[in-house]
Amino acid sequence: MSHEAHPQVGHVVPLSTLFAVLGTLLVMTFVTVAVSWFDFGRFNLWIALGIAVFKASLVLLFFMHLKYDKPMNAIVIIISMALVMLFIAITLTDTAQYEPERIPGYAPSIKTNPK
Amino acid sequence: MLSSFIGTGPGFWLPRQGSTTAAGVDYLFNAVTAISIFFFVLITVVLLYFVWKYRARPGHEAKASAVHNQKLEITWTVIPLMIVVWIFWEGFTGFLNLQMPPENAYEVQVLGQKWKWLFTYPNGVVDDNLHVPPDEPIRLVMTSQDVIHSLYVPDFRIKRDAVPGRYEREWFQAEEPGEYQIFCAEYCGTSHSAMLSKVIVHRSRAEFEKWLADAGNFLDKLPPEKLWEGGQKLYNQRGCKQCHSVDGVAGIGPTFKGIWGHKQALKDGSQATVDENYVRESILNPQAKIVAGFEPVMPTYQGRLKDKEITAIIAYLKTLE
Amino acid sequence: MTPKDHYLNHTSGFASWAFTLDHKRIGVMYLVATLGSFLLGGLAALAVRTELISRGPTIMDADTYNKMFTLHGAVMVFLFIIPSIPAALGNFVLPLMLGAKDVAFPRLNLMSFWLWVIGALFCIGAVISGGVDTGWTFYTPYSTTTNTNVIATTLGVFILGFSSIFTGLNFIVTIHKLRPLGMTWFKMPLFLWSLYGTALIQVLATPVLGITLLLLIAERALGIGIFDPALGGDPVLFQHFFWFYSHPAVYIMILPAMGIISEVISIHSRKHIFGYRFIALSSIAIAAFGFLVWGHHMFVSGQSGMANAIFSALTFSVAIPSAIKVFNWLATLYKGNIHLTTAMIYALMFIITFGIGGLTGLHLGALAVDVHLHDTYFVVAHFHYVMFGGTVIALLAGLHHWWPKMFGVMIDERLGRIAAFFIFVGFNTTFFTQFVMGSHGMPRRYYDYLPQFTVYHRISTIGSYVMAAGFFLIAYYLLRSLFRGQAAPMNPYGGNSLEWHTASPPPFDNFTTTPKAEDPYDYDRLVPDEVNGGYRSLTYEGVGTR
Amino acid sequence: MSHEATPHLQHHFETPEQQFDAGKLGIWLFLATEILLFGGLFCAYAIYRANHPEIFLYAHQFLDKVLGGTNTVILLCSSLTMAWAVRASQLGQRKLLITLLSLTLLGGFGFMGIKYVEYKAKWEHGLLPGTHFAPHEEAANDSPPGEGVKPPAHGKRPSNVQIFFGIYFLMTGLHGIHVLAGMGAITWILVRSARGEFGPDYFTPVDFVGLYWHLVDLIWIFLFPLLYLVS
Repeated sequence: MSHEAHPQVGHVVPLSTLFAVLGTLLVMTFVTVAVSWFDFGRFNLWIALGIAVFKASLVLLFFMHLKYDKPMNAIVIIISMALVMLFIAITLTDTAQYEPERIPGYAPSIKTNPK
Repeated sequence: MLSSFIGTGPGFWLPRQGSTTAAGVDYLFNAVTAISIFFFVLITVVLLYFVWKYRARPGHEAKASAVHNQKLEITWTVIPLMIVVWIFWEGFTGFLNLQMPPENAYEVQVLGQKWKWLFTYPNGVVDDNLHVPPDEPIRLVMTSQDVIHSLYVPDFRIKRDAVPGRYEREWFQAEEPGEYQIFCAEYCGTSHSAMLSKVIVHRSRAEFEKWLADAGNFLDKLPPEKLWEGGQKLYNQRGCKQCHSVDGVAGIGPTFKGIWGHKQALKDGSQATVDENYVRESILNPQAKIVAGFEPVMPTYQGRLKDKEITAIIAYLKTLE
Repeated sequence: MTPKDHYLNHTSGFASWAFTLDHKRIGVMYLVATLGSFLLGGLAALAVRTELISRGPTIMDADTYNKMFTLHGAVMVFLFIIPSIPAALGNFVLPLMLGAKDVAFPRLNLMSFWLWVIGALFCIGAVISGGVDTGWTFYTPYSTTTNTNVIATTLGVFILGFSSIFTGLNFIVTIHKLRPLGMTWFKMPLFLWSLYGTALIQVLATPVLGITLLLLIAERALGIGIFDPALGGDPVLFQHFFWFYSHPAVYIMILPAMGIISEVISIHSRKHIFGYRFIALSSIAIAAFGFLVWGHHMFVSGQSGMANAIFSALTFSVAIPSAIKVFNWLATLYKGNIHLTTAMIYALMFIITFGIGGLTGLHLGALAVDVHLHDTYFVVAHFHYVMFGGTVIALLAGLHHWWPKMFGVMIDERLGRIAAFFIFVGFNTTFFTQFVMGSHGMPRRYYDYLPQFTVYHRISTIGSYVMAAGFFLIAYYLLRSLFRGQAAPMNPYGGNSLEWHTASPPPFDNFTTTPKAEDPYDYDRLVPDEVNGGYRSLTYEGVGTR
Repeated sequence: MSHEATPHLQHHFETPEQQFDAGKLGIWLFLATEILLFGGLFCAYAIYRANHPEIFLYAHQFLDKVLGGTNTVILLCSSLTMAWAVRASQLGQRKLLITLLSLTLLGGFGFMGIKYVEYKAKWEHGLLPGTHFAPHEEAANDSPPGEGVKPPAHGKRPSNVQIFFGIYFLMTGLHGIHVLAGMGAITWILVRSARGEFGPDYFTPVDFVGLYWHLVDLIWIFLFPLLYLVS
């Protein structure tokens, strides 16, 4: 039967694409471990996060078919990630502001803290 | 009556104004109340008028009218927007006033605990009421020993949580000598509603200084046979009372009534006689001997009670036959 | 008139209900369950008010009182208000309004209901085995140190959260994928817009509550101290986590209520809704803004001054879409033909009571004023005007509005109006008093109070009894209508959204003829039905409706 | 299209496309809730990391980069086999589908096995969260490490190191639970594919379980550098 008879078949991702993605992911994993041996100061975290975001995007786009999917599904994921970032950004801004008011090392029930 | 209802005078809304910042807060409260009443009356009158005018009755039918009107929508978007921007700005600037104590403020340390406030003055005096001189900015540096409490003085329009593990600040400047109620405003358990103290605003700086000096050495002034009265005061002020009754009813801890010289059954099955050493150890190292039937929840008073003060408490215990 | 075969009698027996995939039956089960919870929470409220009728111990000790207000708050929030309108009325009405046979995932819908039951059992089990005394907010470190049943309760709430997530997920997909041909987004009834906004919050906010409660359970069970200062944690961080969900949750409660009001006001005044797009988009705006304002619960909690300022500014932004809705409802009444049915009375009552709730929100949003009013009875009164004066009143409006559709019977309008009067008077007596006493500094969650507050507490308690009388009257005539009620016509009030174009009660798969989506607020093609009562639609003239 | 021709079509959907799209949107919404669930933990991480970097700098040294990296590779490979499995089911390659699902499942077992080794090492050295934190001497000082535990390269132990282990166990623990759930789901579709239920006409469950499995991978992609590679 023709393609219309298989309404279920969405986009079939070519094997070459899948393997290319895996290859990139493995390389990036190696890179992220490798850069952790060097010190880039305050950029360490952002480099690590940048690589993680790049890897995550590859998984989302190709393994999870978002590239070929209805845009709504991508919007759902983008909104959820944006909300997480909003939550972290605001909470972090606030806690960083009031951190000086907290008593350093305060934890009376923790017996193992250095004196 | 009406004027007090819409908030132009004291009475219907809000308590008396006891601090320098109270009037500013009240001004905004009253302004927002007036705005609210205006819109509420507007909405209600229009609503009731429409309901009466267009009520279903024989011969009356709905008449077509526009189902949207851009200008109208924009009007009733923009006008409320301008009003709330104004309210925000007033609230924000007023809040900055409430937040920032003047440089020269007199500092009192505040400790919240279940279920009392302790105020520590620069000379080490601890009291469960907040004594302050008049017309002088007072800065409170607050923390808590157990759960979150919140120090609230309605007459001063101030409130701030006392959070364990951290120092919070609030300030005020009292205007009139007198007594002002302190509440705990953050729910903290069984006796939350009994966690009451007073702000006592003295008549002058000199009177306050005298009180402070007297409070610093009140035990020294007592003759030995009256030492138990000092112990009773410490019992009331330093947090013993919250858990240990003197009427024979067990609370969170055992009652003090009639225990002096008697044997207590301990949790580990042994016994202990209530004497000087036992009481001293129980105050300084409360977890050492736990009376059967009670939880090991008492905090240590090591460094918080002077030796003489413990002696006074022991003297008080002896009186509780 | 009443069809012989409808969803209520299509099949029978316990299993036919317990394992039903029919959204209407699930809606009815949710209705029974949430109203049962409302009864439980209401009795707890009466106990609290009775305790406060005089100073000192009245009918219970302080610990019991603390457990009682926790019970009231937790049951009302998690078991009643959050699921009440979306899961009960929404489940019943949403597919009907779409002209669909069911929600997108009927099995998930059933699972959502049973998760609710399991969550409720955990919570009620925790109450029976000694109760919990943290308040519904579970603030640390109180909740990590109290020796009451925190773990069982939070586990219950965690499960209830997933029930809520699945309802929301179902509704979003249903609205996206099951709209009939011709029903574009801007031709949907406004109730669906509000349910859509609600569902967005349910899906996007509730998981954060889930992780918050898991962390709290980890603190208690495993001693992991993220929030407990005694373990090095930060209790203010807990409040961020908690309110990131619980503030948007307020809009889970109020948005669907606003949707009901849009429906009821338009239909019962026989007038096209005014400013459709503004009302629809304001629902989405409220849902979106709702995520940005959680810190206004923390103005005196130790949140930084900068965060306070940001949250205060954002808080006021929510006032605008709410105001837009109120003005549009008023404009809808203009030149209408207003039928003061019980449903309509509640809708009008909503505008007044919700109006007070919204306006007093201005006091609380203003930073300097909130410092004084925070955690006083002013706040208690404010959120009761929103939650009760808003959500519960709207639920009553919706219940009376759709009752004929749900059960095929009319209610006793005369008793309905009497009960509405009791509720209006009782509610305002109870809670307006609390504004005044709060402004004088009466803190909330107090077992005892100073003498100057006695008169307010006494008036408030008396008001609560009047309100309770109103509810018992409602329960009486609603239950009676099920057995003796006059049979309802298909379209008793003349609505034009699709649920009114099927039988009352609807058949098992909702429609016998494929409904046509037209403007849901256009009443021109509806004429009184001389034969059957109610209204009939000229659109379906000659089409085989039953 | 009549329902007889499409046995998997439920009565309230008009067409299989509508049903498939609805399901797909549903599963993506579910994944969004999972992201937000983990989002809370990432938030807790971000706050303690930003305000107390010394805790993270010190404590991460007790995590084994080699084991963590191996687990990353395992999960990435299992993601590939899962994506390939979806392709196989779309193309009706039944035997290949069964093989690939089995490989994916094997990846899950490998991941959990290594996780077990890591947890066991933490347990043995008292590197536990909160009140259970009781580091053994070699972990507390600079003396030679036990197996799987690297010696701290620098620094005295700061206060509240137990918070790092709290966050570590919560994040990896919740992730581990998700791996287990994913393995359960894979087993379920493995059984169904062995029965020959999937083909070009109907592969929805394979697709959806695949999406879930990729999400589990996705979260690990962030967990690995954040917990193991602090510098």
